[in-house]
Amino acid sequence: MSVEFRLITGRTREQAIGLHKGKASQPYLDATHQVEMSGEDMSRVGIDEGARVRLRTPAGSGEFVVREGDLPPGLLFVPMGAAANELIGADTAGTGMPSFKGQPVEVEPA
Amino acid sequence: MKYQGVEIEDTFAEAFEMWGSRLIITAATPGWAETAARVATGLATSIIGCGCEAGVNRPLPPERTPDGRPGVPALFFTTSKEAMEAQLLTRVGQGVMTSPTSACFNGLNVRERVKVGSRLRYFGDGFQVSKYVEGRRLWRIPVMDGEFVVEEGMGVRPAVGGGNFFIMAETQEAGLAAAEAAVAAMVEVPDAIMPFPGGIVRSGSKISSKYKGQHVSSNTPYCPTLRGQTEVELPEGAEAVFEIVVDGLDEGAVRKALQAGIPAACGDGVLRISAGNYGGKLGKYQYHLHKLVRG
Amino acid sequence: MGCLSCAALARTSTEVTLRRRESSSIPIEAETISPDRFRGLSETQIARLPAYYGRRLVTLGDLFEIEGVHTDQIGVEGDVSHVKKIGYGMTRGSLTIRGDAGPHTGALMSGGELTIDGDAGDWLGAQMKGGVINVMGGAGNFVGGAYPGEARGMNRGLIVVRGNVGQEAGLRMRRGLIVVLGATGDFPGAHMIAGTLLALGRLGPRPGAGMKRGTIVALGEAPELLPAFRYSGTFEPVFLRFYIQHLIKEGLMLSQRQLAGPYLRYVGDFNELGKGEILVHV
Amino acid sequence: MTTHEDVTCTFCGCLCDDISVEVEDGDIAAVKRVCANGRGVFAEHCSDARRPTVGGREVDFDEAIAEAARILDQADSPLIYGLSSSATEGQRKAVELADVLGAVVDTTSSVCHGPTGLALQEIGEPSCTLGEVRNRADLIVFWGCNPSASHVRHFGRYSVTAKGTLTPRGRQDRTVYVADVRPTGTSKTADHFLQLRVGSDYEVLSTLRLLVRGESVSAEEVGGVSVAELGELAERMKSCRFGVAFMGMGLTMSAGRNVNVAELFSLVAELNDHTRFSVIPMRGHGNVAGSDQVLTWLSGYPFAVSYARGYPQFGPGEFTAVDMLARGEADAALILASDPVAHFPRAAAERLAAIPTIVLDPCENLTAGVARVVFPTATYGVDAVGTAYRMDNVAIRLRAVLPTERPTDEQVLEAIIQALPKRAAQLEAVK
Amino acid sequence: MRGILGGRVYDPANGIDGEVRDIWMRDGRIVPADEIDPQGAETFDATGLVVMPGGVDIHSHIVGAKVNVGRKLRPEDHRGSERERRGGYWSGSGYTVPTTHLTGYLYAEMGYTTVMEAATAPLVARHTHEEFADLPIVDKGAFITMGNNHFLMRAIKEGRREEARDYVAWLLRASKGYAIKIVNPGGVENWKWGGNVEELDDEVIGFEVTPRQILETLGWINDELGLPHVPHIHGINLGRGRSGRTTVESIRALNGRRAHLCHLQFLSYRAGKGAMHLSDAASVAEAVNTASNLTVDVGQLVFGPATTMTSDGPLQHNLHKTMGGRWVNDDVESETGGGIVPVTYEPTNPINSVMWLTGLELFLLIDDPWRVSLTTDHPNAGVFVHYPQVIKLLMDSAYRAEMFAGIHRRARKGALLPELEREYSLYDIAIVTRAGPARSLGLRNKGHLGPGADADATVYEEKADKEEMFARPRYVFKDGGLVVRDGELVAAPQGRTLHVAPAYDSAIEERIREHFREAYTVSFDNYSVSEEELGRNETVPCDA
Repeated sequence: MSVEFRLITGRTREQAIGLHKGKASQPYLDATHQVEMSGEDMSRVGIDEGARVRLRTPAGSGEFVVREGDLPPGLLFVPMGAAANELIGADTAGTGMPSFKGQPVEVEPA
Repeated sequence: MKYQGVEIEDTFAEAFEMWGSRLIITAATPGWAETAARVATGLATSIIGCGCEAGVNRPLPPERTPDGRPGVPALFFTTSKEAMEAQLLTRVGQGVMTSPTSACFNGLNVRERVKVGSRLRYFGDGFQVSKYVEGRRLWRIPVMDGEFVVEEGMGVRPAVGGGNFFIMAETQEAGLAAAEAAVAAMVEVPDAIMPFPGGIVRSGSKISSKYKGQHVSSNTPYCPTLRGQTEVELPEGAEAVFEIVVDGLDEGAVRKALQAGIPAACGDGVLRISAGNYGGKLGKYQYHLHKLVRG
Repeated sequence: MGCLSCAALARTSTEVTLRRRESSSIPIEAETISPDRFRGLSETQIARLPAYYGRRLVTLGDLFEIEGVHTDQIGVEGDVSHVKKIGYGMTRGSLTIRGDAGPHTGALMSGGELTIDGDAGDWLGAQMKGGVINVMGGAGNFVGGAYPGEARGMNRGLIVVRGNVGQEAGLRMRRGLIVVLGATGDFPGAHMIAGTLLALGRLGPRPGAGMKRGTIVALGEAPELLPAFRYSGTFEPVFLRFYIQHLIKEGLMLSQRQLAGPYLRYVGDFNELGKGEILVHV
Repeated sequence: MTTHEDVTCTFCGCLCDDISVEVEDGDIAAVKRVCANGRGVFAEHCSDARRPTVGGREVDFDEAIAEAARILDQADSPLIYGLSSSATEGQRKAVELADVLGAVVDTTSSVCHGPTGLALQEIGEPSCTLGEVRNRADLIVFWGCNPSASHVRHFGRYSVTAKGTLTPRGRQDRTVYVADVRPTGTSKTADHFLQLRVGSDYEVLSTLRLLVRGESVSAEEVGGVSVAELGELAERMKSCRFGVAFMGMGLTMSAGRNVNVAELFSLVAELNDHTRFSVIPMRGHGNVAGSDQVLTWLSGYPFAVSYARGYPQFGPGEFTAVDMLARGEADAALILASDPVAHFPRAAAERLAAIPTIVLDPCENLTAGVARVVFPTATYGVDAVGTAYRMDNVAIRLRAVLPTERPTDEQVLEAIIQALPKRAAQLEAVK
Repeated sequence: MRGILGGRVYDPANGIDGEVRDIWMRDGRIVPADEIDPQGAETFDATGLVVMPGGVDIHSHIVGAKVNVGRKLRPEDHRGSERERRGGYWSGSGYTVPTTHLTGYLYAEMGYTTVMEAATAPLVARHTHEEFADLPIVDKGAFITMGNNHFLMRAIKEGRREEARDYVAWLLRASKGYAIKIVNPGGVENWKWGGNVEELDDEVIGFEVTPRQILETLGWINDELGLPHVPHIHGINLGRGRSGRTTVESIRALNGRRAHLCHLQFLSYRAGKGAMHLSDAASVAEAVNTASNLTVDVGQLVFGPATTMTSDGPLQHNLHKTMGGRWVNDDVESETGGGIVPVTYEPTNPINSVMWLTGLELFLLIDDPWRVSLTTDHPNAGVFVHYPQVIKLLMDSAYRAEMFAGIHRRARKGALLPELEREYSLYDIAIVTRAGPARSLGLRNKGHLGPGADADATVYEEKADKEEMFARPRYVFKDGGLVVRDGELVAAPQGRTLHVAPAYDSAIEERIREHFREAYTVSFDNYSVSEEELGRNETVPCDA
């Protein structure tokens, strides 16, 4: 069963620090393959910290490790990076900018 | 010549150049369209006293009006474009805008326009809205039942006024019946109107007077009660004369109306059909009665 | 004025037909495809008109098979979805694209008829000053819009799109009429200065953002309106009947009954002049 | 050991130019005053002598140049992308290459503050340098940005806690608002946090504008924020001495994009009827502001420029890299100092793997992984001198603290330009 | 060696008024008669043609932070005003705010070889020089804005004039600038509090100094440092109905000190009815005529699109409020501010019409052409490519009358312009476009064709229509090399950046360093633009 969320992506310090070690490095991969979710949503979806979930959008899907984050219910945060971009469509509404923030996304346990 | 026993005098109706305009007045119902149009064209019998001559044509079905609602064409005739603008401004402003659910569109597809909506818009006190579609600009003016929509400019064109004929009858009753019959036939002609009450005028006038400052006076040669006091031009036995005056958007419209009206007037008790003219000195158009009747 | 419902999609004997020789995703700029430019030219002369294939200056003949005598009617066939600026600035004649069109089609046009059998790209009819554009499919962003930095979008004319349109349809439009039979994207009528956007399908979110004047008509589903709009009343907009009558005459299959009111009227954007309106069909 | 003072860190748009770098035995031994984000610029610098590669094989410089020139010359629709982590010296050459070639040139602005540039074209931009913030600002609003993660020293050097001439007590002399969809490190430092519903920035900004203008607002809540709270912010904005709004990707990347930003710019412009108010976009990459500047003075436009017709044309959504790639419109690419494979939507990233791509970058990155030709280049600000523009468009000279055997971006690009057949001749011939 | 032979030479600095002369050039210099060696020389037949020194623009906004935001702001300005890449020349775009290469090309194609960027905030001087590097052909320099500088105002307040002088010297060196620029002294600082100044004795908030003191002190400093140019002043109340009065007062306040008043047109109005302005050119011109210490440039308005850009922040906010539309503001820490507002000047607008005739009245009422330079304050009052039109207006009174008839009737009413029948001669034009500005700038090698001068020369074909004549020179030489033939580029060498390096007591640096710690966000040691960043450049000597 899947639940619909809004996804935002963005910079985290871990991502920025991992970046310097190379995008193939473990710190970077770890930093960019996680998804933050509110505790409320975690219980709603029925998953625990550290669980793997699959996020799915019309553009694509990918697996992420769940972290509890200080987020309002219904909102997910994934650090910017190649993993997040599997989920982002290429439509830019005529501006050049894809929907990196606010993308509707479905979550299912992996 | 005689037509159906009625003498058709060998004379002509002399008509003048005027400026004509046609508005399409619409409303939520045929009744309200008619009301607005009648009021806007009210008291417009003669240029002399009313500033314009006006009347309505047959109502239009919704699919033939600019806004898909019931509509009535209203025709206006003045001696100048300036006068037309002033008249339309007053008549649309007071007669149409005030009338429930109404809207007012230009009904003449010509280049020359007088400003109506573009001047009435100021009634909107800053809340008026302009809409422009394919060369036509509408003004939307807030009113108490919603919006009054009026087109910015109304087409004007050179037109013909003062087409006429006289019905001379044995009795008032017979004359009036003949005149009514004539009008009934003439209203079917689009682009022409008979501005007088019910299309008929009984107080025909001449352009002279014994009094200073009075420009027109009773058409004494056609007043039956003046026989003996002054010279009259009435056939024997004629006791009542009615005149029908026609204005049209072009020369042909007036002709068609006269052609429809004169034969229809040739009924029982009618002695003679005549027409008014000034010897061809004043008007550009001459409608010879014989030619009209022969077709 | 052409018949919108039965727009001549079939090739007629008097048109110049351009058939794209191949399919390619390299962007092409070909504003030379316009009745104004073809006027008085022979097939060979038309074939010599310039176009850009990516960064290469080429000729229309390199890109298209050209057939037909010179005339005010042009037909374009084959895959031209990456061909930009067809009918750009055209002032006359008719141009029919039998397929999908690229961006900027009919931008700055001031007269004539442009028909697109398929979908159109972004900037369809941008800053157009007159004429009619008729799209059988959908269209991209900024239909009838203003290019960056420009004060005014579409300034006259008619655009009809049967399918959906993208974002900011009617951006800064100053005059004219845009009719969308499908859904509109975000910010329909953004920064409208005047003019009318008639949305028969679902109206996109944040309609009329920044509008000064002008009218957005939502005949389908309408979104929650922005806080900068206020409800002003319910009425029967007679002027709209005038528009519909005009569109019926243009051949669009509409009826007065289908669009009869009443409509809820909202006014805004009160961060701008506040003289715009959104009419929502009840 | 040598200590270099006043070294500039190029990680983000703060361009902190007070870094102290100790170099010992040809390597960086210590970096002081740098933040966690920027430390890697020095600590993880890549300046080993590496040769370029073609198809993964190490080759001579000239061979790589020849291959790059061949790729670009054969392309019908080449794309030059990135620029923002280079210095203006490299950026200028990249634009020159685009001009010579007839290429499309786009920068990482298009996926960061491109929409901000579009808003500027629509509204203008009331702005100031960061020193004005430091010295004067008594009200600071962070909208859709999280400098505590992205611009770590911003607070201390320029904004929240910085002490300046009219703000001698630093944090105590300022009121700080944060508007964001989620609590962040930044919101935790704020006096007031407006937590917005995702995607409702436009509504909230529009409401703020209404309130500043004294228009009535009938709603009690907009975008998750109470109108009363917005009213209070509006009053503060009007009555402060010198207000500054910092804005970030929260506005440019969510639905509304440039329109969101334009609404903020309008708000800020109108606040100047009451007091003084400025807006500063939080530029990400160290010299992304420089790429806007360079491209603008050379072409007239800040990003999304096509030289395909021999002169510059501006086309956001048209000549922007994501769109060009996702639609398959680019048939070769030169990527300068950025990593689109890591940062672009998949559809666009995949195209880069499918076409011949040339990469200039000091470090290995995902794009280099799919590229045909890779030039390991010197790092401006570490082993090459250059110029970069801070987020407030102040140009800062970048020092070199290490020697390098690597070529700079400028040198590689110049070599490619020299290796290209002259395009002008072709243009003339067809005319 | 190259020779321009048989042309009618207009070289006012050397008193040559249309006499037929040969001009010889070698190694970028005009060759003295005794060194001429026609053997193997390349010669250009200028018989029947007019020869002048290369044009010198004393005041234009062509590069740097403001100009570039102007470019960024106005994509619509560039669309349709593009130039294709050709040969080795860059493509470019822009009408009121052209790209750097295009700017250099257009100036050269108009016969100009030296252009001064009129306002650079020292903090962003590096940006100006970066753009200079991409601005080909012409020699150029930057004026450095100082009229609202914190360090200076504090020194003035505390009566430390020598310190102020040393600071100015340091600042000019640090920014690689050419001259002191003063913009709305004190008013820009007050704008940072939402205000402005309106009188010369208004106080600058937080500094207890007045515009008058700032003008006086910088005037004194300029003389002390012996800078080649004089303080380049954009006074207070620009664009306002009382600007004429305050301009006359400012001239008095200068008290005989040398100065240059720029784009005087914008500062020569008196109030009319309501919001209407009228020309106050007569009283301003009279004040200029009697003050031999002054030079001015006009800032002539040209009808059409323009982009106003100035360090005068409050002025631009005011203009934005009047015009609506886009507005850029840019406050620069501790130094200055700035703003940009796009405009279009229309003859149907009464105030624009007054602006147009005010400029022409100044041109015609100021007696000594040596003290008037032709400018449009590009792109504020008009785009520099219209200089030929301005020349025609000055040379052809019939053309002037014809244009006057087309301006707004409210501007025509009571205007002085129709009474002014003066027509500039070619000699006068050579003064106001070359010799005069070069002299005012203190550029001894520019603006003339005497031996040792820079070999910058322009050759025109004389035509009845002076606009046509000056729009398309037959030849333009830069540093002795041909750069334009028949109005078309044939070469685009890099020109020089002209800057000054006045001496100062290095003890000042410690105080400035301290000021940086207090108020700046850039390290003191990263602030100065180094000579290596400039590329081709020349230090113009100071007298002191």
